[in-house]
Amino acid sequence: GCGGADSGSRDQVRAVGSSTVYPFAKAVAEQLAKSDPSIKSPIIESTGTGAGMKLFCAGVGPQHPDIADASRRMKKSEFDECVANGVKDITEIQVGLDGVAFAEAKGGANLALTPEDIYKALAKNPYGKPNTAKTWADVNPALPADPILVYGPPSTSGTRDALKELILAKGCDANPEMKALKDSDKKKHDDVCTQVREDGIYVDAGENDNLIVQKIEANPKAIGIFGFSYVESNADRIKGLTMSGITPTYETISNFSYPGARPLYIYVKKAHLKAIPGLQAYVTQWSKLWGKDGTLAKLGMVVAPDAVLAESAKAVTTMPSLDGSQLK
Amino acid sequence: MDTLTSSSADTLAAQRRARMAARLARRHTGDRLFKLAGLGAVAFSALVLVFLLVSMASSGLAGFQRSELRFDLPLRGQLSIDRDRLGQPDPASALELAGLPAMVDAAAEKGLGQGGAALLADGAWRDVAAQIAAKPALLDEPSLSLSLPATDELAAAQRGDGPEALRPVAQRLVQDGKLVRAFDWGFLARSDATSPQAVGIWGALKGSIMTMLVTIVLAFPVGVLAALYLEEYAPRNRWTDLIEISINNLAAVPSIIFGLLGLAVFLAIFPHYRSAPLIGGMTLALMTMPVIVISGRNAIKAVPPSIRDAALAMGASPVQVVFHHVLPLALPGILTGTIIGMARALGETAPLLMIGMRAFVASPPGDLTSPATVLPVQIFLWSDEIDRGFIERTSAAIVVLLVFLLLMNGLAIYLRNRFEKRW
Amino acid sequence: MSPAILLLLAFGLGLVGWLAARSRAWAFRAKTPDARLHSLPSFHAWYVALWIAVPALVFALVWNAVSPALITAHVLADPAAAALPGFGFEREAMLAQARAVAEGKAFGVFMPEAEGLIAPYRVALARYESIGLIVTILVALAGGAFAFLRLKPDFTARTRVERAVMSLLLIASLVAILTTAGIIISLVFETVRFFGMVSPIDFLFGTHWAPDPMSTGAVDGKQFGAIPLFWGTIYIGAIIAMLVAIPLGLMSAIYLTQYASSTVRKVIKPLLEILAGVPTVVYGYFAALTVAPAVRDFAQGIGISSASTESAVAAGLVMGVMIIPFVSSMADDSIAAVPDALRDGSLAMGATRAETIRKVLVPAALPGIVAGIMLAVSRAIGETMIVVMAAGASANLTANPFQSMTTVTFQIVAMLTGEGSFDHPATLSAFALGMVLFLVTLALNFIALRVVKRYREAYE
Amino acid sequence: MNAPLPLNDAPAEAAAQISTLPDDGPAKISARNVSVFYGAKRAIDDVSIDVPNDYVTAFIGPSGCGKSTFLRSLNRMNDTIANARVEGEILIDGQDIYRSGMDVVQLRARVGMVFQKPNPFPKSIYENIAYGPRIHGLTTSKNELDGIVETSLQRAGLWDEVKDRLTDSGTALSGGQQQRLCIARAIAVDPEVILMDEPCSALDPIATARIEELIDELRGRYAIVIVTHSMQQAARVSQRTAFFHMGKIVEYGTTSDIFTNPREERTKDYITGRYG
Amino acid sequence: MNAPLPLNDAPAEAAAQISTLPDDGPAKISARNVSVFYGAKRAIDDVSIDVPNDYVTAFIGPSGCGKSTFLRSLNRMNDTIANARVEGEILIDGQDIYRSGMDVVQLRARVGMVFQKPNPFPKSIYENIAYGPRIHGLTTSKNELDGIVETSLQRAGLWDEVKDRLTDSGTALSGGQQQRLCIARAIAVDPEVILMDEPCSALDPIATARIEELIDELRGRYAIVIVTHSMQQAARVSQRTAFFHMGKIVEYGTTSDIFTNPREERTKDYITGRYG
Ligand SMILES: Nc1ncnc2c1ncn2[C@@H]1O[C@H](COP(=O)(O)OP(=O)(O)OP(=O)(O)O)[C@@H](O)[C@H]1O
Ligand SMILES: Nc1ncnc2c1ncn2[C@@H]1O[C@H](COP(=O)(O)OP(=O)(O)OP(=O)(O)O)[C@@H](O)[C@H]1O
Ligand SMILES: [Mg+2]
Ligand SMILES: [Mg+2]
Ligand SMILES: O=P([O-])([O-])[O-]
Repeated sequence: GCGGADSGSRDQVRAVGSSTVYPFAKAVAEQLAKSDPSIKSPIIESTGTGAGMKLFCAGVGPQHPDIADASRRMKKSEFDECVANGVKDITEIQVGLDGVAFAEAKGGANLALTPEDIYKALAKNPYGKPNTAKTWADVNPALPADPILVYGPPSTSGTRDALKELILAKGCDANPEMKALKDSDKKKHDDVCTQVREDGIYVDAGENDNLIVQKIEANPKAIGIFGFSYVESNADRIKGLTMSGITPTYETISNFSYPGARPLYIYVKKAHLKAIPGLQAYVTQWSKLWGKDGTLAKLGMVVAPDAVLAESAKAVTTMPSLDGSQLK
Repeated sequence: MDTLTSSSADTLAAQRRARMAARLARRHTGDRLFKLAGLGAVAFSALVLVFLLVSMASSGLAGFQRSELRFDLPLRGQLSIDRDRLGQPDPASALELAGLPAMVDAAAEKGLGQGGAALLADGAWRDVAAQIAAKPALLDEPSLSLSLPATDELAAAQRGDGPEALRPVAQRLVQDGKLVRAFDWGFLARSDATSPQAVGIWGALKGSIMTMLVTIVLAFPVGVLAALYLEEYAPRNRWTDLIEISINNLAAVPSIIFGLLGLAVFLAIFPHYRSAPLIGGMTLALMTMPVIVISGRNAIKAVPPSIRDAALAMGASPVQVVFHHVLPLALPGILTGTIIGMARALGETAPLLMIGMRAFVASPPGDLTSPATVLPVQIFLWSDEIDRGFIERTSAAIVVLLVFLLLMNGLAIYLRNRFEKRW
Repeated sequence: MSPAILLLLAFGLGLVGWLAARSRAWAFRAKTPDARLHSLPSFHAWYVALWIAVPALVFALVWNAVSPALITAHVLADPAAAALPGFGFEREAMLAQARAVAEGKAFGVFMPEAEGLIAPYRVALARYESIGLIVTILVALAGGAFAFLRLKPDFTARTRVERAVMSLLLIASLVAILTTAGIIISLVFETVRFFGMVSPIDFLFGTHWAPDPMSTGAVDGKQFGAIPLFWGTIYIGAIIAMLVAIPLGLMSAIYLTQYASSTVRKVIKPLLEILAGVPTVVYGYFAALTVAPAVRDFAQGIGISSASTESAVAAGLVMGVMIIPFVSSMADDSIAAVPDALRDGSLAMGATRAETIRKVLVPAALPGIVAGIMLAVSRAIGETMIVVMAAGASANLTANPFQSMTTVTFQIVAMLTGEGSFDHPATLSAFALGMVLFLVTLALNFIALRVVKRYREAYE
Repeated sequence: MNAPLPLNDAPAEAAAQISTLPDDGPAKISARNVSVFYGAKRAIDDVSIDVPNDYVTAFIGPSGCGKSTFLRSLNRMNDTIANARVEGEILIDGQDIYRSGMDVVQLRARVGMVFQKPNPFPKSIYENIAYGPRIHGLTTSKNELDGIVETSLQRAGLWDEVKDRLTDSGTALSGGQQQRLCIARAIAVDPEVILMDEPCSALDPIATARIEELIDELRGRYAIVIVTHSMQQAARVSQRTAFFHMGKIVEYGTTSDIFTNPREERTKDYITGRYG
Repeated sequence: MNAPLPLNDAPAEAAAQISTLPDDGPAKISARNVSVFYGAKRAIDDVSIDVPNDYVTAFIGPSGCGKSTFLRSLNRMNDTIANARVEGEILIDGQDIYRSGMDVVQLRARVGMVFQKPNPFPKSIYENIAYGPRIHGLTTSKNELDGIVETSLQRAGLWDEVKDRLTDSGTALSGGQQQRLCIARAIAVDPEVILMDEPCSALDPIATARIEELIDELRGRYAIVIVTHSMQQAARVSQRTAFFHMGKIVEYGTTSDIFTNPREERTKDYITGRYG
């Protein structure tokens, strides 16, 4: 049980948040329970990053989770809410990377794309004009004249956020005018650069990536946008597309040469560290598994660059408090 | 009537009779077609049901199996361990210290060929440890034939997908009879895990049972009492109308809205109990209660008024009439409705997603307040897993859920047939 | 003190009172053999038992709520507590751990600082437990004595006990109103907050749904046009599903009530009910894995290249199958409610059975059938898992059934389990959508019940 | 038959008895050795009777004696009861209505029926009457149909009361009007026989009197069989009476004979109110 | 009253009339200006009658005239109908049963009731009889209860038929036996009055005869009021008869007077079967 339900403590670690981090957090929990039978297996709930932050920031105490998993960085507004609710000391630990990878079925057309192509193909108003592109050739004459059909994550998912920030905005900023716009009119820039077209060419495919895999298998001309781990684990059915000539692999993603990498975080509530049995051990367990040959890499997580790993490893032991002013 | 009109009336009648006869065949055909359409509709529904059940069962049966590797582990004299230690808590650690994992790995290398140890699922030695702990006499056997879970990759390779490199290995092992799909009893005893080879349904099943327990303890008495009140005593006034409208409406309110209620009300009052069967049960109880009230009212209505009249005329008070006569007679009907309501609650997913019952819970819940998940949510979670080994497991979980539902439905049908109005 | 002990205590004392009161009532009878007691001895017994158990339970409940604070205060007064950190979670955790050990619920403490608190806790627990126990017994005795002294041969025990029973029944039925209120309360605050950010006009009449939960800065109300969601909901739940469910359900009902022998009916009806009892998550899985790909292949086979796997048809078809039993059982009831006299009247005119059904029975049962369909629709538009698993997320405003569409329930789940921050209008929109859904089902049910009622009255 | 029959069981010789009156000419309906079973229960036991064309025939008898059952076997309405089974022969105009090729649809158009409780369809008055002609396709034009509706309502004595509100619902009429509507509906398909099962038992005395008059007016045009539990009514409207008891016809004769001069003890007992 | 009343409405003077027979001694039940309403509908209109103790009183009248309604107002069974309302006074042994302090539970123990359709509880025969004594706490021992069960069944003439199967369900008996069981059940709480609402209308002639005998045996021990639609039955079992019509008592008198020498035209018409 929770042990002392009416007040007091809890004897099981509780983590909530991102669905992207969820499989890794599960694996860490499972390993922890195996390696130390005296610790109850942590409870991991995939609520999505936002809902997870909301729960995490609701306060200090056994009724609030100890850890928030996130597929994006905590927002300033979220941090402020945390502070308002007395969650003042939070440790941010980057546990790895996730790549936004473009993939097609094996035997597909081997599209060689650039962020610019993708921006022109998927933006609602590329460079401020309505998007009329129907085939890849419309976007870039070098590409085949196949119809554009992209299955991607819905707007509620972190992967979509990454798509916008890492690919679309990048493609958009290739145009100097847009880059200038960024400084003059941020809002307009965001609209032009990150809005995705809604005329059926970009298909919101729900959260179930298995279904996207099935779909692009069924239609070799279609492209899917996945978290990299999905591409990895379905390597027998789909293959990653090159982006500006770079194939998505562990290496290219972890050194950021493939332009779709995003960091994955866990946020630890420091006030709980001493009070919740197993919390420190769980965080430490992360650090044992996030290495190159670790379990998490096998599950498809992209290992963070060494420098990041070193810093994260340090954070696991020193548990520095997050400075809200760094956040956006 | 004179003769003239009479004879013209006769011809008219004859004409009409002729017209009638001419249409007859067509009308009869229409009749037969209509009946056939009805039969077709019924048959379609039945076929869909059968197809659903059969397809779930057939793929579900595969989910009750897992890929296991078979090889022998030499034992006698190999392990230096104090036998008494095996009877104490955590014998696995003792065996680990004694070097069991390395022994298993070595035996795997020997039995399965080079790289054999890497084919064993993580922690497969624990199965061996459990066997030995359960029966220390095994230590005196010369060797123990093992059947241990393979890694997910090998399991996938055996199915014919997964990493290319492993497929020939899997093929070779299958041919040698060393890699087999074996019935996995553990599936019914373990809880959620990250690897499809290691998952089990017991955690979710226990969560479901606990949740249902809370639901029935709350919903049944309240539902029955409310039904009695509304059917037997409620005065006709605005308040009663309000209650009636609420109940009828609640019976049709989408279940996800109850999830929002649980989120906003129950979790606000009991924040400690997120993901707990207690909260899940309370939420589902609110959902089930109106179903019980409505079926209860129908059952109570079906008790003939003559019985009430008889009791009243004997000088029984209204409360005595109800508790001596009406309730006992209506009870089978009420139970039938309750079971059907409970079956619905058992299959409910959406509201539980809202109150945190979608967590990864690696051990079965200890009590009503510990985090848990339930069968349908487990199905939903597994259906979303990347590893395709979960597809079969999902079907297997569905089979478990369906078996429970069919049992409950069967019980309801039995009750209904057995106690169908006999007065 | 564990609630179980208090419960047992209250019931135990109640039982004693029950027995005592009963024998007293018997004694009244023995003394005056001719005079009838107003109430049976057992009513006297229940009267006293209630007066014992109810106040004792109420006190126990209150005591359970206040005693932890008293105990904690007692422990904090102990010198060992001086070492505790100031206010905060750690301090509470220590107290809780010490308490768990003192109560025997845990074997050891996780935080060493808590060790010293165990002994004071033991003392405090023992003291307050005995206080609670004694007062509970006193309360029970007082209640019992009060009730017992009122017993007389002509005491109206039955009336009083029955009044208590009636209050219990009334309270039970009020739960429904509380639940409805709970639903409204849980939806209304966030909905109001949402409409503070997005105008209801934009929300209810806008045709463009693309909220971005990750966006920052000003809210663009134009992204929150929920019409495509309403359309998707209606198209899947009220059009496609009903195209399947109405003919099949109605014809099934007709066949079962008018043609099938009673044995066939006995077998088929429960079978159909099973169809309604299969969990929606199973249908969702079935739809996503089996039906959706088949539908897509079929559509592509007939040349609709834009066919999506997550098509409205796939979800709608499966939902329709799920709804068949609802339609058929309501239709069944209403056709059965048409007096046999009408059927006989038509048959005696020389109508065939089909003519009788089509021209007399179905028109006469129509209000009931329509009401059943409305209930089925309300169920279909509230259905969640099938659409979550099979309908897709694109808010398309299209009539092409092979396209992906999204529904209100899907968006509720997506927004509440998505990545946006919780006070973002996109997340809050889930509550507004829930409100709309609630109001629509309320309206549908209300109308349906009205129709059914009026129609029942017509035949009764 | 001269000796009074014992109450409990009818001796075999009774089976051979055919209830017929020699003066009545060829029978419109002849039942021969008809037995009707509900499952294993025999509700009608070996009844043979000739129903004349030009008179009103009344079936009387205590409740449950099988009057309705026998009546319903005359237009095969018993077919609609799952466990009902008819044995023996029933001939209308000499043709066995239970023979295999018999088309019940046509039969019922020829043998109309009026029930105990008025059962108009919940449609307009016009549609109630037009229903039969429509399904049988008797008319080819709207005019012709209007004609049928009018004549039928006139014959049923209802035309003047409803001619201005033909589109009102049939269920909005008073009980007596409803029953006349049902008679009009039966007449509309031009039947040869009209069966009536206690047509007045749900009506008030005034409406009853009106229906009794109507029956008298219809006599001669249709062969009419009426079941009634009111002996007074039987005496008033019928010319032939059959007394049923426990599934058998105990006595059959002219109405005046039965009421003034019953041959059987049981008939007499019944008529004088000793039971029932 | 000498002049025949018009059929439609009763004049004001009728209201003042109290139906009573001077020779009957003090009345067991006296109704004074009783009216019963269902919502706005007046089902009983200003009825005053004295029911004697030692005789069987029959209520007759056409269907819907209010016989059952009036009968049910005598033991306040109308209380169970939501919109029923009683005006006027009903005295039993001089005490108004509608006064505020009246305990209906005790009243109904004193005034037993037997219904049209036999309605035994779906419990054993023994339990059916024992129910009343149990809820009223009449006995203190099992023996005493057994005694009550036996006497009640004996008085109802059922003992010999069921003494070997007291544990069988009451619903497994034949209709007539069930009705006698219901009478036995009513007797078991030792009532003063027994009300019977068409107790034989669902029974066959033999069972009817049996019940009629029983009523005759019970006469004198209990005041009995019986509603019946069979005039023959009223003539056979009752000594006093009240003829109801449209919510009023048209005529009240000794049974033989009513049947052989009715004063009112309407009574005569009804008795000779002109309506109803
Ligand atoms: N559908 C049925 N199934 C079984 N038995 C039936 C059915 N209908 C009638 N009976 C039985 O058949 C017998 C004759 O019934 P029938 O209705 O013909 O009597 P009746 O003379 O018309 O009586 P009443 O005057 O009450 O209408 C009765 O014993 C009755 O219970
Ligand atoms: N519960 C009720 N609500 C409204 N009206 C009622 C109710 N019960 C009876 N009535 C009406 O009151 C009048 C008297 O009914 P009651 O049942 O007393 O007649 P009755 O003489 O017993 O007739 P029957 O011989 O058919 O039993 C009738 O017009 C009836 O329609
Ligand atoms: Mg009949
Ligand atoms: Mg009555
Ligand atoms: O749950 P997310 O990984 O999409 O943030």
